[in-house]
Amino acid sequence: MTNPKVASMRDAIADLVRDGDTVAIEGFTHLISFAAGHEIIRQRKRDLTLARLTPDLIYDQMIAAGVARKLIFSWLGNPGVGGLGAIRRRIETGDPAPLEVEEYSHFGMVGRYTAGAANLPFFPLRSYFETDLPVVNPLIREIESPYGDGKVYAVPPLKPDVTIIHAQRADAAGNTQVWGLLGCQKEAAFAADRVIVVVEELVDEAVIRADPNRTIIPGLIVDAVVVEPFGAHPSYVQGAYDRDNQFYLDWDAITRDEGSIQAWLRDWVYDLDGRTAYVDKLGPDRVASLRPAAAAPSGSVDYGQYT
Amino acid sequence: MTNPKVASMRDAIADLVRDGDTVAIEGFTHLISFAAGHEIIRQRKRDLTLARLTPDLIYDQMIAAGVARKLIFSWLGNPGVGGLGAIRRRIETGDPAPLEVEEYSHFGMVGRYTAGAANLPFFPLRSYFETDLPVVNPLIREIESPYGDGKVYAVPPLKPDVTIIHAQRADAAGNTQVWGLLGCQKEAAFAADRVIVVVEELVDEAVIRADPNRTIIPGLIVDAVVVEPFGAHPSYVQGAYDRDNQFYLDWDAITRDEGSIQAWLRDWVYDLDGRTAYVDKLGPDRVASLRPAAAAPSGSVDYGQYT
Amino acid sequence: MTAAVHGSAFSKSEMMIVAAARELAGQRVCFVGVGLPNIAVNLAQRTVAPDLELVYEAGVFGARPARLPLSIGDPTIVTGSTAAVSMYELFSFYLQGGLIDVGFLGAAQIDRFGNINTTVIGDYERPTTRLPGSGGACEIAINARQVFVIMRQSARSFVEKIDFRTSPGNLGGAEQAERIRREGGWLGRGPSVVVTDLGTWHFDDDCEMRLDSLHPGATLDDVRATIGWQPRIAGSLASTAPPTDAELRLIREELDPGGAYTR
Amino acid sequence: MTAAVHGSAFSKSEMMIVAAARELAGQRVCFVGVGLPNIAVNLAQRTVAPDLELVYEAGVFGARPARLPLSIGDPTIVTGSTAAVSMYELFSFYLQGGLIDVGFLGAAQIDRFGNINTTVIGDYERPTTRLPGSGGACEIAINARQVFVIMRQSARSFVEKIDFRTSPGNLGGAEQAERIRREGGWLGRGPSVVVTDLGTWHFDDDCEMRLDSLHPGATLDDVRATIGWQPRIAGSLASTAPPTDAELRLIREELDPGGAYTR
Repeated sequence: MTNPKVASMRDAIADLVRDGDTVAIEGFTHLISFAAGHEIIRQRKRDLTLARLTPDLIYDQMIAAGVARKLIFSWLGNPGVGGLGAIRRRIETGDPAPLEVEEYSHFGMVGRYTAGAANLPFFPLRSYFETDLPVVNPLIREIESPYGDGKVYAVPPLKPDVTIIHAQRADAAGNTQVWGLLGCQKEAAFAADRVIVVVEELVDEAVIRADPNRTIIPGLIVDAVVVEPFGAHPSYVQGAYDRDNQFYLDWDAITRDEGSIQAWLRDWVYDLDGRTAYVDKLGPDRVASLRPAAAAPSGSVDYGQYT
Repeated sequence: MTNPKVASMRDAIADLVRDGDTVAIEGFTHLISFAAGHEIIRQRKRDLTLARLTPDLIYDQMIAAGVARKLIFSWLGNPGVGGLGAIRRRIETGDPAPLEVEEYSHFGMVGRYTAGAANLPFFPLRSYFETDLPVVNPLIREIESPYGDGKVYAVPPLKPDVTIIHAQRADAAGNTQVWGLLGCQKEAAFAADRVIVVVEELVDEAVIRADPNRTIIPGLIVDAVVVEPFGAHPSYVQGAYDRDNQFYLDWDAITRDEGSIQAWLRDWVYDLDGRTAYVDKLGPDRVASLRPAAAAPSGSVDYGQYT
Repeated sequence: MTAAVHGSAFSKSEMMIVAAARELAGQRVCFVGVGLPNIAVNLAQRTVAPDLELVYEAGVFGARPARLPLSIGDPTIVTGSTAAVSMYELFSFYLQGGLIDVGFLGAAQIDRFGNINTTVIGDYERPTTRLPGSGGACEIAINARQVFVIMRQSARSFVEKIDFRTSPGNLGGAEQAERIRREGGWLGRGPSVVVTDLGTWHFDDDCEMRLDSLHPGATLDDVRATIGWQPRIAGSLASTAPPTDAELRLIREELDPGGAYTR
Repeated sequence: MTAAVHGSAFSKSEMMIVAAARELAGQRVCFVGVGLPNIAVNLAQRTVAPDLELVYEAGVFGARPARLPLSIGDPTIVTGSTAAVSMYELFSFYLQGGLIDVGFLGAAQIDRFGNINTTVIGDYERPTTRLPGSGGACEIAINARQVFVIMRQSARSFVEKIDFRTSPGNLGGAEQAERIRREGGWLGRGPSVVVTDLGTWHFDDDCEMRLDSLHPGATLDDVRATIGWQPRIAGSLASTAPPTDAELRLIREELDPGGAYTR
């Protein structure tokens, strides 16, 4: 391709994420770009609106670091473990500053990205009936079916300024392939004005074109491709490394105390210059312990040459 | 699985397609189940409502055979070649009987299946503005955004009684995988009350589970799995055989005359007892000529064993 | 919570998980929530419901996890599953489309009609405790054919009035719930089972919770002391059969060897 | 149609295809329709627009067909493409989402403002001629950033009033079209090019079609004889450069060796 998009994480975040932006780092448990979140912290971006179904540890860290003024989400927790202390304190006590929240359900968030990606003024769904969610969030609105068969609810489009996703592989043009959990990365990327794709591996265009059904995002909408192996840790990459459940358990203690979070951020974010240093600090044993026990190959299918 | 679904085409059509049903044989150019359509003709089903984006040769044949009273569609033609004579005569002259039509655009049809699959009362889309389509089809209706930013159009859900699709492979439980063009088979299947999957190859469950991202339809919604190699001819199956373009060109002459269509139906449908006889009649040379020139393997990806 | 005991003895959490798993006998497709529901459905798949298809909101149908996943997005739920799909597809076609027989939910607060709060304790704008929120719970409550709830009982969780309605249960009772479900075209018929550390509850014809079975070791006094309303007790109150050795072995050796859920 | 001629001579259809392909210079993403648009965009990709990304409504992005596909769902458009996606995704995110620079349409009837009929000739309920209908055309016309039309000119096709409006063009002219597009939030700015077998038309400020270039061998009399209104002719009417040998070779040897489109 004529316009190479391959960039360092530092350059990609510096060029594409601006103070005040609405940023979505998406990936449901799988493929969460902690590397991008940490670079946003290091570059001390400010006043961001952070959107994500599950804020997870990455937004707890970013919000503790003071990058955000607002959170748009649907499930706030450390899955299977407990809470997110930095975010909870901001909400419960306004300490150190109030955090504006805009809250949906999972399907509502997926619908918001979908409407954003499809340039629709709303997304209809059968949810929210008889709940308090539309009471506290007036953007969740009833809509009457034009066929006289009742009402459903609508959510408005969400169009992030920047969507950041992690993937197994992309080519230099940004054509991106993912396997395993797909979450709503596709919708969040198509909805965004700018897209950063972070990958485990940069591959030749021919690898992508060999299996076009595996492509979830076309290079057409991608602004930067960042090659950052292990960039999703402590989240995981199907086939490459496991979720670091121990880190999720450890975070439960760290997040309970503002001081311990800030110490963690200093040790693992501010004092490191990037993901390579982070992986070094993690150490080869920890990294090795997260590799899958064995391969589980998909097998190959035949598209056929038609000439 | 406890309930084997593997059936002959004859039994599947006899058991699952009833006179008066709304039937969708879906597949956009790719994977059109001509074998199922021919069996419906042979069993002399009547008063069907046939739904399909592109009625194509298969519905021209079925409508010539008198199985249908109504057609729901978005593009009526022999792609790249010409018209569909049997359908056109029914519409233009009402001969031999009037054919009721309900007409959308492609996206409108996709939206109808999507709303059916998602149990939504309508699907919103940015189409139909300033066209005559809503004038002639009052089911295409305006809907006001609840956010005060204007109107879009809506189409109503389409829930076929039976959806029939062709696929490269499925297991005995009906878990179905497709590669190449995906069309709107997924939406049409999820929208349907009953689903028949016709496959080139029945595979072990382990083949499906090795690549779960390739699955487009879960066995959960499948009522019958019919193994019918070459069952999509003259349509095609990516990687297995080519579109028989010569047949599409030949049809242009056949369809111009009611007598020649009926003769064709006699020779290729009524006088044959199933797809094996059809393939035999086609002959090994014709079949061989449609095989891809060479393989084009997708390559394998690794999901990893996590134990 | 009691400390875990030895031999064929068992903890209250283990009893709760076993009781919940048994309720899944005969069910076909279950939507799995994070935490206790996760271990209960995995136990059911290994015992009373071998054909149970597990649907994870992360986008997996037909999961056969080789280990108990800590989160509902663990890689072990994907490898070897029948289908891995986008969340759009999962919520649209599987859940909203009506294919889920049982949606399994946890709760921070529940009322006598099975309405659930997982959002906040206290005022929404400045809560005493900010809870996780809905996630997929409110759409599960509306669209799954029936809802099972699993949660520990306490005076703070079984309350006369929940602070926030995250997921609708039987609303204000049978008449209202049935009318609204009918008029709204809901596919779900709402909560049908609540399993706690003390007993198993179902719902009466008027849609109020009724204690049908008391777990071994629990008393009606325990039940009354951990509930914010006058509980309805079945005339033919049963005693829950204690966990079998096989059930305990599965929990302790396969599903939760670290005791994260069963301490 | 003229019979094909030899040497560096060419048919009217070949000229039309070449002129349409050249209009794609500088364009990035093109939505390919069946028939003549298909061959024109494939020629453009091999000549003036090597980076042109072909989007087929069948669900393919970044196609590099090894042969000219007869239908827009041919297997050759899939093998080696960048992405093969569902039609839902293609129409929702690529087209309606605003990623298509040029939508390429054919037409049975067109009026002076570029409004298009591909549905019926005559009355809708009992038409003289039943045409294919919209397919994706009406959403392409509304959502593609601009629309190119390729069609042969005749008194039956270039008409004062189309029998059915399948795809909106510039409606009743600039004022109305701009107001409706603005108020409706349309992403597209409507038709910008019409290439026929006689010449190349663009649209004036008032959104009426204007003949800017006459193909070799065609006369203004031919143009006037094949149009149902008083056509607007550019003051600086150009002569379309004839097809180059390279263009003709590509059409005849690679794209349409059977002459299906270029007879």
